[in-house]
Amino acid sequence: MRIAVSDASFTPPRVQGRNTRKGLTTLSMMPPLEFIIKMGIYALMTVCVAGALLSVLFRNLFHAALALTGVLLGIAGIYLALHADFLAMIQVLIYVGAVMTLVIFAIMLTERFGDASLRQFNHQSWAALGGGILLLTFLVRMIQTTPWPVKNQAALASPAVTVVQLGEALLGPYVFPFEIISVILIAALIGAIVVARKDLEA
Amino acid sequence: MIIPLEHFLIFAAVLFVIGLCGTLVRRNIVGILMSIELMLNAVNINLVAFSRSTSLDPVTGQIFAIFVVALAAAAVAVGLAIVIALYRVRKTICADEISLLKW
Amino acid sequence: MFFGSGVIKGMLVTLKAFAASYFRGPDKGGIFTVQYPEQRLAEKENFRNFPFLVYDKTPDNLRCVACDICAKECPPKCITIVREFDKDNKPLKRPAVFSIDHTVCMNCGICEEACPFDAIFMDHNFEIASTDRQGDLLLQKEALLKSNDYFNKIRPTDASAIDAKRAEAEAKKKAAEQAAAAKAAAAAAAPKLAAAAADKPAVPTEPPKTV
Amino acid sequence: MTTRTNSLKTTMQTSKNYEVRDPQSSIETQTLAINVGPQHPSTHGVFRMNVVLDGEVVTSLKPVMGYLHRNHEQIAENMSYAASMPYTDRLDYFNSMTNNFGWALTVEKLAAIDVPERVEYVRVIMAELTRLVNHVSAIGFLLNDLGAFFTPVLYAFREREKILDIFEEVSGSRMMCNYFRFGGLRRDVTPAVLEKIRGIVNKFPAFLDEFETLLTKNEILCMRCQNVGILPRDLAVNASITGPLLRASGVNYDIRKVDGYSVYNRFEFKVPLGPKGDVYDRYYVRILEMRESLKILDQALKGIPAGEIMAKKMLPFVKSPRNFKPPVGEAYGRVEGPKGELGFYVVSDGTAQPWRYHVRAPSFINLTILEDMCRGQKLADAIVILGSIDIVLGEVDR
Amino acid sequence: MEFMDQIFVNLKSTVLTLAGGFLPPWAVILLCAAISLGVIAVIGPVTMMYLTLIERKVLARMQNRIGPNRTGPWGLLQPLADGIKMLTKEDIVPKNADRIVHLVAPILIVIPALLVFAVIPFGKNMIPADLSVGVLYFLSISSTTTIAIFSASWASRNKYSLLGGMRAVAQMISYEIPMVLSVVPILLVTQSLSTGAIVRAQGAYGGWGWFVFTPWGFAAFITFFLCAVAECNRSPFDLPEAESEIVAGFHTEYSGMKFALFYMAEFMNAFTLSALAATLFLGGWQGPWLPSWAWFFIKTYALIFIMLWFRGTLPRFRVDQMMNLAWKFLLPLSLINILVAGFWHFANPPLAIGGSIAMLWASGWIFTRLNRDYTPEKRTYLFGE
Repeated sequence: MRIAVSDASFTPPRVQGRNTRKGLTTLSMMPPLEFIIKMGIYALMTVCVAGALLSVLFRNLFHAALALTGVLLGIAGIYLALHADFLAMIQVLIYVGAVMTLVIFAIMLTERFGDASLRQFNHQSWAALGGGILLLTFLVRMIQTTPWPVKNQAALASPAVTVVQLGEALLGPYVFPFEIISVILIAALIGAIVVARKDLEA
Repeated sequence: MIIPLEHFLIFAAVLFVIGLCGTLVRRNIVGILMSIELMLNAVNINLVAFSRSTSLDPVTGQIFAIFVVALAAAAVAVGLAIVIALYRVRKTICADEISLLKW
Repeated sequence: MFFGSGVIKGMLVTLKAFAASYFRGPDKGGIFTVQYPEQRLAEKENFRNFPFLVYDKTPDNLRCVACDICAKECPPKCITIVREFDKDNKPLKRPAVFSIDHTVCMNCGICEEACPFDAIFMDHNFEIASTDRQGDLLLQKEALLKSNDYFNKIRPTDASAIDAKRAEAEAKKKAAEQAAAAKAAAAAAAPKLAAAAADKPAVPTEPPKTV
Repeated sequence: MTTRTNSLKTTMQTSKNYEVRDPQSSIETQTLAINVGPQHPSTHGVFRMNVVLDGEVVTSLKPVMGYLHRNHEQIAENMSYAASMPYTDRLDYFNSMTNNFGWALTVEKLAAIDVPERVEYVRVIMAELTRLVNHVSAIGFLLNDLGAFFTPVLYAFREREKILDIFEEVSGSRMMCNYFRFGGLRRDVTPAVLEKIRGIVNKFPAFLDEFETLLTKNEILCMRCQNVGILPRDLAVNASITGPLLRASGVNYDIRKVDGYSVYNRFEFKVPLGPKGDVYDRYYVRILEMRESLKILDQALKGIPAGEIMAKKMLPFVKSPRNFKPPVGEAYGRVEGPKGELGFYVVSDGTAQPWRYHVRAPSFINLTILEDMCRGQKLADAIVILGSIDIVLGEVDR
Repeated sequence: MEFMDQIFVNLKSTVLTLAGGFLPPWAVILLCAAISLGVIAVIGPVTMMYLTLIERKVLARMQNRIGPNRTGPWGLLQPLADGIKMLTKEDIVPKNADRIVHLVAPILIVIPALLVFAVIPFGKNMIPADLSVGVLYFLSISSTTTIAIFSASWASRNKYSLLGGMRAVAQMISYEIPMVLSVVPILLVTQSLSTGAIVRAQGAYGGWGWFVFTPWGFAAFITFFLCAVAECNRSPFDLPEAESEIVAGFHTEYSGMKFALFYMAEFMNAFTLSALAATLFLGGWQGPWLPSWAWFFIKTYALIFIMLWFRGTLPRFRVDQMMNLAWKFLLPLSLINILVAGFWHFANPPLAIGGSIAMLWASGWIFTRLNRDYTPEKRTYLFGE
């Protein structure tokens, strides 16, 4: 994990650790800082899990939506921890900016008085819980046992994926999926408008 | 990377299971849509974690994650449009009351 | 001409006002605010606030004769007058009680117009806020009394016109008294003359010419 | 959130740009009934509108009035004629001079008092000055409802202050003037005051030009005001609307021209008419009317004769107004107030107190068509239309 | 000049070297971050407090009056007085309001307003955090306020605030897209998302290198500034809190410190958005004689003056007109602008300048003609005799 501390920021060059010319510092030899950052990420993870649980369990749907917004922001933080800066910003912009607003609008349009008092969960809640825990144990066992081909430590500290690389990849090898996505988005747009439009031909 | 890959995968798995339970348990369609969002995000974390730690070309995972985000947005848009239209006609959005294919 | 031109021209007006407020004088578009407690606006002579009673020289010889015209004329009926009676309750030409209820009075100035004895006029003092609604807003006679020269100070033209009128009426009255005194003296002397010159017809003394 | 009641069942074809279709036929959406209540920043005083909104569009609007009712007409029947003159100041507290003018005119018609020349000229000057004050502030408040943060109002008030100083110097009080008497005036106008009035009248056109550059061609104002709250000619005439509202809809009816009361027929001025009758026309007709008033003031200031200020007939009643007993009979005097035709109807039974006293308040009558203009418009427009009618609650509720 | 220019950076490095003496190296890094955070935590609220005073003074001067001058010399202590008043005011929560969300909403609004300061280049080498995705960070964080405003209006269970909330969401979304698109030409030309790089790219040939002097830059600046004014709900677009129509819009039911938070968030948004506009288009801290941070504050406060000037003059848009301006005028203009920026970048000079200006002028003319029914009509007034 490196802090986005480049030479143009407030820190004077002399004091930092080994300062590679690319303006990035590797802090392997500063254990306390690593410890703080590690604790930060674990805290963020627990916050996300707690938010996810809340968003599933809240009776009032509006509170569930706010909890989900918290989870999404947490996940953006996790992306930062994984050096995916661009993706974190995209996540905040699209999910929290647009998708959650849409969800909250839908909640507001469809909520009727006294909805919160109805039964929010159907009868299969226990079965679903059991199946879920079963699945979780299986997944965790699988994660711990398989030997993941993790790269060596030095490569791991390679710099973050810059926007330029992403741009070239999007319009280089992945140009076909990129065009298909735009077609899908247009289709979704038209579909949403046609379905939700108040029919005026009365 | 000071956090080993396994921790990210476990975190994503937990999120995925919570989303799955939410989808199965919720009666309100908008609630179900929100839980599906949660599952998609869990998958995204896995993608980014793998691209960061294992794949030779770190860009592919993030590209895939961007596509997933775009698709999820489109899915929610259409899903909620259907929900609003449904609510206007049947004035209820409880999933188990909308079982008929025709109304 | 193009879409935003009206908006821009309008904004230039406010910008001009913004600049003028720093560089222009008060009457050429600049700031004309009068900082109230420190600076004050010149008081207009005809300004009317709550009425007050006028007395000449000493507070007890009041001009008001308790004729109650102003109380009858006042639209919201906020003046109450009680006439004073001396020992053997003969009515005197002075009010024992004269009170104006400031919460009711709308300082319309009709009492000033209707008063035949120039006793009540509209004041200029407007800083009379009070903390208690019931107590001191019902002003009694003592609080209402103001001297004639205060009246001259705040409303010079009206006051001088009224003083001139009163002085002239005074002079006329004195002249009438002298004439009456002279007539009385002449009447007292007349019987002697009549006795002396019973046979001479009385000369018709023509009445003193009123000027 | 009240669901829509069946009272909207009938299909009402009112103003052409929105027809309220039968709600049951299409998918029913929830309407929002809100109280643009007595305590609201832009209802020009204590006035309430029960608005039923479908989204942002107003479907029905019921005005609720009477919060400022002070029983003015009953009080006037228990007081002498002259004593109710200060109460007419409180009718439309923005233009007390025109209210006094109306009441003085009515009683003069009742008791057949002829008024000296100089008084007629001074009355016209004071009435036209009040028209300037009222129109300038009305436009200022309209801009306030549109959202311009107080700048037009404060420019308007800067000019209004100068005119109110004149009223204070002449009558003794800035807004509650109580200056007119039956057959004359309370006090004469000194030459110094006439000089000051001439100064104001000379400087006013420059202010008006600056005001117009700020507002008339402003695109946002045009967008917000054009084709909003259109008042068709026939509806205006049927609902007996008077004043700038009527002239904005193109009906040529100005009492100063129709009756030619006082000395108005001696002055040469024109009556501006609006082509469409929407909020923009009402705004611009008021500006043109101000320019006409300035012409009248010019001519009046030039032609004002000398002379005494109280009719011979009324001299004995100056000192004792309460024993002025007009002959038995009734009279209806009307004046072209800035807000419309301000009429006073009085029936006298020969005693010192009127037997019946009624005020025709233009704001009250202009308010009756508020719903017709607002239906189909947005909520923001309903507030602007109310502002364009230019009501004062003192006159509406009396 | 170099000394004045880097005065703050040198100040900080001296403090760090002093601390370096007795603190372990990793603590020095934390201290450096802490100093930056402290500076932002001070600049944010202080700019907000004195922006309220500047707004009241400027508006007063436009209306021929003086503005607050009783509290302290020239009214300088007025923000203090306002702050104390806000603190002592009773904090009323409506009975059937949603208590938790009613409390959370103001906090949700202030957090993005403060987070956004991290990316603004206050001067040369004075960027709190020069992220490689700086501009995108700014835009995405400021887009989260939509949810906060809507939850504020939805939680206070009041019809006026519901109307205000709906208007706010409609306005924020429809003005976010033209804002993001109007920034794209800048990113095309500088090939980097970081604000520091953008400002350095505008340093060419003296003061004329600013992007606002290029045709596409000017069009993008107009679009961006209008969207910025709409984004922080200020004057011609202050529909969400339209006093004359819906009392106080989404913060009708807020009083005391919560209302102060809304008020602070609005002004900090105004400051940060004008700072970003100055950074992107007016060459951030680039400037001939004065120190770099002085240039930054001059440009930012010039843009803030324009926002106040809007507030002093213009009436308010109606909901549909506001949406129409965004979707049918600003959005197509910013799309065309990206095309023109590309053309400008690759065509050789004479053709580039003439071509892009012609393209922009034509598109502007076409869009105004397409929106004909929103342009003012000519009216003739006749005079009856």
